[in-house]
Amino acid sequence: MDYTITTVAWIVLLPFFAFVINAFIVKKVPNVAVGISCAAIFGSFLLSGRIFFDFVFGKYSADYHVHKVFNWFDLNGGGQEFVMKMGIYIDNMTAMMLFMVTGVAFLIHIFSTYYMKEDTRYGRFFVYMSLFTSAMLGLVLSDNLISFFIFWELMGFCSYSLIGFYYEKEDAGNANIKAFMTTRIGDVFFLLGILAIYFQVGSFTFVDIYAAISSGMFTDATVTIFGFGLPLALIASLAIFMGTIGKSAQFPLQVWLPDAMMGPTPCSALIHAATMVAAGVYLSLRMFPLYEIHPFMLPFIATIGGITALGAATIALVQTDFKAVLAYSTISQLGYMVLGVGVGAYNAAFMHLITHAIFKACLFLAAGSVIHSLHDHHTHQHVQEMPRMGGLKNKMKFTWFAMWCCTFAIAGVPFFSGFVSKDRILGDALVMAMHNPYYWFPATLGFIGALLTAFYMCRMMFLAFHGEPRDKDLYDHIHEEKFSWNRNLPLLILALFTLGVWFSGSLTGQKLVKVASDKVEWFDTLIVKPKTENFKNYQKQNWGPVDIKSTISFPVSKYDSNHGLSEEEAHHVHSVHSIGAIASIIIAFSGIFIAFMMYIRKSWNPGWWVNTFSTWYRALQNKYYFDDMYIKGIIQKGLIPVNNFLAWVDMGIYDKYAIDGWEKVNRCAFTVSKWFDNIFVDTIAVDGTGASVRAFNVILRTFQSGKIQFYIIMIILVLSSYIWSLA
Amino acid sequence: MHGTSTLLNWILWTPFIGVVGVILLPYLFSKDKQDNVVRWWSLLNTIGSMILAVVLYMKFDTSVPGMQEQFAVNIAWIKQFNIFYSLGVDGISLPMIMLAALLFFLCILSSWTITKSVKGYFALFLMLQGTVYGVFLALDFFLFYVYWEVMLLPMFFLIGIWGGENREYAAVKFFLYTFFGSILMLVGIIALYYASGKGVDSFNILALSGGKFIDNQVHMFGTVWSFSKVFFWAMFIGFAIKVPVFPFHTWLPHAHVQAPTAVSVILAGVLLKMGTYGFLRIAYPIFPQASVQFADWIAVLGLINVIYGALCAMAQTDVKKLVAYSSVSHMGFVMLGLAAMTVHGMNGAVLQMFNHGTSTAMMFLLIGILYERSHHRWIVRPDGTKGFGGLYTQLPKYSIVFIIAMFASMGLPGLSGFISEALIFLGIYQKYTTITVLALFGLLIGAAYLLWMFKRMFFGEVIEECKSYTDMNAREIFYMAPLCVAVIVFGIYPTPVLDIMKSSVGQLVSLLAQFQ
Amino acid sequence: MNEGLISFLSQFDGHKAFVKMISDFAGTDATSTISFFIYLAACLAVVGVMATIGGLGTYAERKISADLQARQGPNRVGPFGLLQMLADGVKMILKEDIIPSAADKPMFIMAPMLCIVGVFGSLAVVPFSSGFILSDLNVGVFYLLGISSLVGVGIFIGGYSSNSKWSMLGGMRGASQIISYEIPVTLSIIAIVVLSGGMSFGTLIGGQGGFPHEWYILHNPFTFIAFFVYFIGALAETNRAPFDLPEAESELVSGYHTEYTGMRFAFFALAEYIEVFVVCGVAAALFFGGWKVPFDLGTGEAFSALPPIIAKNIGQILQLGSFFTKTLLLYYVVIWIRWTLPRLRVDQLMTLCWKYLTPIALFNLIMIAVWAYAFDGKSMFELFTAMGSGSTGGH
Amino acid sequence: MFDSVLFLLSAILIVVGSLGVLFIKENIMHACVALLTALFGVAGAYAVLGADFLAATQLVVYVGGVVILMLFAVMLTGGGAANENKFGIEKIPAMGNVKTYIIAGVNVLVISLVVIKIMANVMQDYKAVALPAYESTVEKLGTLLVTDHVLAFEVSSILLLGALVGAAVIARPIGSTK
Amino acid sequence: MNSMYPFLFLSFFMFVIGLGVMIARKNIIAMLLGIELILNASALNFVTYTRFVNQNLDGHIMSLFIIIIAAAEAAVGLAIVIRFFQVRESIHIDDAAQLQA
Repeated sequence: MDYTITTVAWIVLLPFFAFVINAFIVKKVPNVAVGISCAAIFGSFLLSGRIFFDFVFGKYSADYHVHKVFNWFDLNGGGQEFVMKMGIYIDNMTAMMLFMVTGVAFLIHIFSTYYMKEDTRYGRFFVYMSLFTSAMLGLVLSDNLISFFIFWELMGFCSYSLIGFYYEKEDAGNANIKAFMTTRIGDVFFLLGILAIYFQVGSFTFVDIYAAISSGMFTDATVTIFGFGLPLALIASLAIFMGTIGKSAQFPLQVWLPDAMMGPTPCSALIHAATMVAAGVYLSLRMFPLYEIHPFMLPFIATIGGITALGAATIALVQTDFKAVLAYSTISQLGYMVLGVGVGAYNAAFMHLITHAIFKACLFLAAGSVIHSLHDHHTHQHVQEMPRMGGLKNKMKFTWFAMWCCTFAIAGVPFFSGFVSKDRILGDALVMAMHNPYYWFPATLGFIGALLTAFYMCRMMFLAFHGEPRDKDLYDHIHEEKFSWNRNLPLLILALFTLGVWFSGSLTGQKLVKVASDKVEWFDTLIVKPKTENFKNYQKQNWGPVDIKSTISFPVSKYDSNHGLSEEEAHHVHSVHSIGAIASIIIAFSGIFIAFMMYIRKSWNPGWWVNTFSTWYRALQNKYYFDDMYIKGIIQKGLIPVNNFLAWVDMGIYDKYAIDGWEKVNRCAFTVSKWFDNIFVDTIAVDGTGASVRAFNVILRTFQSGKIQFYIIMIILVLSSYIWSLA
Repeated sequence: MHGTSTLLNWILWTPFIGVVGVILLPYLFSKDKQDNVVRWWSLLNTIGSMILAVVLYMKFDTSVPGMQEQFAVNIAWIKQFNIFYSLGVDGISLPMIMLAALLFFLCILSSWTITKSVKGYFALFLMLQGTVYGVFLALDFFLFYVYWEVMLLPMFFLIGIWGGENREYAAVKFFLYTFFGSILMLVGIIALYYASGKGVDSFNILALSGGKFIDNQVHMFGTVWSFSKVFFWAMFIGFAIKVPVFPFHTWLPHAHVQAPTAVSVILAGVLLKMGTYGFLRIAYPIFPQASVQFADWIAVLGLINVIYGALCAMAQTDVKKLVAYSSVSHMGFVMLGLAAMTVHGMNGAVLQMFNHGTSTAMMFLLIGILYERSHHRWIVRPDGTKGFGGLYTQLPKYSIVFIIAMFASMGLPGLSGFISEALIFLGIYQKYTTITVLALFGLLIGAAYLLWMFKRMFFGEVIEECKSYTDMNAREIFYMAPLCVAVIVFGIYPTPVLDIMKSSVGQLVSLLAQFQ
Repeated sequence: MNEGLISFLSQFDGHKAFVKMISDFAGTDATSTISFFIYLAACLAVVGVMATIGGLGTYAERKISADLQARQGPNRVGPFGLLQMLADGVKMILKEDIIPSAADKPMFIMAPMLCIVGVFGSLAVVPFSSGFILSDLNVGVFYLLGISSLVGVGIFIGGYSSNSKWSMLGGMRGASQIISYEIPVTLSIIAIVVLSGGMSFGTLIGGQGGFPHEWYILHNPFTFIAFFVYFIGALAETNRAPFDLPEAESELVSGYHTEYTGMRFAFFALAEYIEVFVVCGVAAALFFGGWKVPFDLGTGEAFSALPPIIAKNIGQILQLGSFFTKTLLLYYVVIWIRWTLPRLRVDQLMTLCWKYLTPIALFNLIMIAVWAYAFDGKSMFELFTAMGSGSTGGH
Repeated sequence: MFDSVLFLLSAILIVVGSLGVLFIKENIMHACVALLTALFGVAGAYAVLGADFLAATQLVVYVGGVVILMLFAVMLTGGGAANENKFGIEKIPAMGNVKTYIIAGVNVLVISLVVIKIMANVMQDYKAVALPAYESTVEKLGTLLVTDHVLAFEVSSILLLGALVGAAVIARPIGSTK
Repeated sequence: MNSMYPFLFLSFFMFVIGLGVMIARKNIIAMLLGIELILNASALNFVTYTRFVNQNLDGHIMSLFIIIIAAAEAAVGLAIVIRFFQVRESIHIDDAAQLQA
């Protein structure tokens, strides 16, 4: 397949056109709109599938990529030049992301036709979903930071709209403004980072940035802010990482994601679990060569990731809301991905992104399936509280099955995808810790978090699906789950892909991927850190809107299974990885075991823990007081009083006295001049003229007889005599 | 330049023909029809204006950097003082003319519900349009000044007669404020007239520009001052009041709040741009060296505008006042772009002028639509109760348009505001990194106050008072639609606008670069 | 100044030889004298033919109306009743010429003459073919408008001078109607004049071509509208149904010619029918390419194998055929409309003119001017083809 | 030869028509027709002078417009059975009497004297020149109207608009101004 | 026609006749007829001078404007006459001596 912009762009444009068309027809024919949305996503899915199979099972090596550009607009003229280029950049990572996003999005669309069916704004939901999918795919395909930022923000808008989907609720308004503003804090820094990079590199394109990095442009560059000369590499990477912090809900901007669960559950599945929040990690992976430059950066990222992973997991321990548990687990898992970036586990982080997207989407859909069934007949609302559930296993078999698959995956049970990816992150963290003792801190946080993850996920499953039903009335009203294609099929398909074999390669990998050696996993083969030295040749090229793939030929790389380490070091790494794997397995099973003991056997009383650590319990319930700090502290006590004070100064002081004060000055001058006017000008000069005119008009009045012919005769006679005298 | 092209004359005088028509035509009809005759006539007139603007756009040669020769008009007006009636159009003024043509057309539509002294309103409104065109087309400094001043007259009456309850105060304030600036500008004009030797070109903006007055000096208050510095500041204050730049901004909230909807739209959409247009057309080309020297000041003032406007906007409880302060904030971005004096920054500034014209016009039109239903504009009333609530449920179409306007205003990518703001940031980052960092927070606060307003007005249960409101009718949708389309299309594909301006702006940037 | 019959004839050798012969015979330059006689002959021919056409118009009217109403119509006198008009003519001539005693006698006599003068005067510029046009004045259309307004005066005076209520009302109606509808008609014509850049029929037709897509009616959307405005206005100007208020038999007996009889009445009738022919001819010339024949057959160059005099005249005959076909088709439409539409009320008539046709025509005029300015006078079709060939035809 | 014949015809029309306007006393309708005759003659004179466009304009404006307007005005003001109006003044016809004709004659004589005195000088100086051939004036007139005389052209369009509006407003029947 | 005097004479004739009509007649409409004659006379004069003196068509332009003004004058004048007739039921010129109805 010859990739040109016009062929690839259809992946983005199909959902976008679906959005445009649906925006106009959704009111009249919502069902048609839904059909169009699903069909568009499916079309994108097929196209992405083509790319995926080309790249992953095909002919290309690990560092093969396609890069096409076109001019968006230019400012050439009057002796000045500036061209804004847009383009697509497809490498293996892009191809996998495309396939994952379109696949998950398609399944979620299918599920939504079940979940949103009875909603009054059934069609409109799909309008937003189409726009979101389009934006996400655009982001994945972006070849430069500006278009990345554009789609990034567009996703933010969709997220805003979908969180506020139930706009009758006041809380929805609070939640979506919180989500949008919190992510926007990150975005603003992201933009700053883009600017900083642009003025060093002279381009927004990833390949140019890589080329600039390889030529050492960032090593000694500084930037002056507030008079401090700071290293550019640090500022730029910090600023761009702030974008990740905002979008991927990392500490300290994690507060928005739990509130974002106000939106419909499928939207939580797609946006706030599978794709959009993962885009932050995707950005980090894209900018990874930049992060590597300054030695401060990667430990910082690892620390943030570790803190997030553990902190969110602890909060998830005490949540009673079904979706809130999942929300915190999302934050926690995103923390793992960031931790993976921070410890340099490039492909592990990406693999966790993919696996997490699949099992978390499945978990959310399953949660949706549960919540949709639990209809309270007294309040006419869906029930999300776990204390009112219990024993649902008997009523909904398929959901129960799919959800357990995902729980095993997230908990890190062997042979499930989560084990494969999370284990690799933790293993790499251990490896790093061996070299740099600082990394023990994030690595430890990660391991503790893994334990807690296994525990709280199983706690959720036990509370909801096992044991006795705690709300009998509610339980009795649940209909028995029957297999339906749009409710259960997406769940089961996603559950199928929570199996580890798809990713570990132990079963299928070697046979599918031709370039892979027979020793390693296919994922490892295809996803490697961008080697910046490959991009040196790009620096001076003048790109037109043509295929630039042909200018450079990539040799089919022989995969280096040892990550460029010597044989001895590689052996060491492998042994550390084995330790990590064993530790993970132990941790996962102990978490499951604790949960089993507490909630099935009821041998250990959770109440004891609550009573013993009541301060901590309250802190966890209040989410470590972050919301209070931000909203009550910074905004209500800081920002709003400042605003009110400034507005008061502006209108009440500055405008009232400094500007309007001139009126008083003028008034004094006016009094004097008025007196002068009255006496001299008015009485003598003006009135006198009038009186003299009145005297004259008595004479002239007699000539006006009113007879027109008299006038004519007069005119003729006067004119005649005048002309006579002239001639 | 010797030209007798008729197109610019037509553009300039069509609104005045409209004024004559508004005054005379109603006499042909019976009393009950007169109002509608006036409305339709004004509408036709503005449509004609728009057609002419489109013709101008079609005939416009985007590759030429300076004034377009094929449209030149240059006729002696007052020969004794070498004052010419000379018009011209280049890439900076054409977007403004097209914006004005569009906005006046839409505003006529939105003024359909005016019932108080219809004839006077529309006559003044068309007159305002003519003067706005005059300012954007004039190439003679004196002519420019004449239109600049005459523009105050219709504005004064439009605010003072058709405004809100405190209208006289606002009108007088607007008038005196702007007049103060104009007087300083007049002093500058006269000084330039003498400094350039009272010759044929002494009022010709094009001939004056290019940095001719570096060595001139002026004696004032017993000291010798640099001519270009002194009169750069004179011009600066004249234009800054119009923009409005802090600390000359306090007329804006009053004028906006008191003015009728359409006038607010024109005020925010077109008149504010006249200030920045003045910088681009007059202050920068005539005093390039002073401009470069004082660029830091402009940047700082722009930053203050951005942050201060945004913070003040956040405290407002009157939605129109909020949007008025947001205008202050957004015009600060334009000032930042101007201060950058790079190709990105200047292009971004001109584009922001255009985009702010469309997005703020949308906001004001929307507020006007709401005001027609509610007759108040409180987000939160002084007694603490909600002024609006649950409008999203009550007015779905309105809300969608409002969302588009709001996000365009806060610079969401894909809508028009983003490109201009991004270009402005690209422009200023290198020269004023710290200011960029701070101005980025303006972007943040900008999102905050708009979203907060939206949340308070649109989310939640419908409050009792709002239950009687009806959604947008066909006329309102009709006049919002072009702006929605413009906002979206220029957000995705800004080339049509950028193509017009980039040569002219690039030329100006090159001129300034000689003095850096 | 006058491109027309003489200039066409003078390109043939025979004409030159004839002039030379007469000049030699008379001893002076006889060119102008011969031109005078040629004009005289041509005028007589045109008047004769047109009178016949007017007569045939009555016949056609009756035949077509009969056809539309599913009956036979005149069929006794001559084959298909073709000689009916002769019989009518003889009847008219032989009738007693009555002048009412209370009538204003001189004006009563003058009125039909004014009508007939106005109509026949306008025939001077009607372009039957590129050669056969009595005088291709460079103010052709304008002259036509001016001279044909004599008809309005004639109708008015006829109505006034009869000293009868019905006549008076008919005359006033007729005059006001003609004056009013002259405005949209003139504006529509001026629109075409703007497009072609001249007022002589030679220029107007020269700007068009033989094929429909080269006609002015399909030049752009506004000329399309302009044609309908012109045609409606022309119907009203010629007092044809549905605008035949001046002679509305149900209200006004017979309108302005109630008191007329015999040949004076025949003059009015003749004037009306010939005027219909003239306005249809003008419509054909302005909007439908006039005498233009497809493939430029009308120039005679396609027949260059033949001697030039024969070739040219074959071309002229083709052009005459083209012109008459278009004109008579429009004539048919006029009669068709008469038997299809009901008559308007006076206020409806005026409303139609002043509130609809005039603004539309004005708008058209402006838009055509804008079009001509913006697209350099290119037609839609040319623009499309230009677009197709890659170079945009816009600005 | 054609010119002379046409001039002669025009002159006869003008003279007869003008005298008719002056001396037809009984019926103003006839006076109007006489005016029509005179105006037609003027159109002929224009044609002789080579002013083709003006001749056509003369026909369009006067024959098609002004004269019919006059006739209308006569009809609209000539009705009514009573011969005296409510002020007791003779209503129709009010065409003048011997006294007025005498005054008019005196005035005409005065004017004639003045004109003759002026023209005497001019006639002495005037020498006949070779006249150019007839050529179309339409294009030149059009060009002149939108270049040199564009202001007058625009002003006259405003004048016509004003006349249109004014005539419509003034002639509106009493009581319909609501 | 090689001489301008016949035209000038015609024009002068029309002018004085028009003047006579203006003075002699008491009917307002008849006076308007006189005005038309005067205007036509002057227009004819202009055209004559253009033909015989300088051939630059300015006279034609002038005549054109005279025709325009005559049309406007006729419209407004007759409208005034009709209005006057509505008010005073008379078109006698001496009835129009007051500035009020």
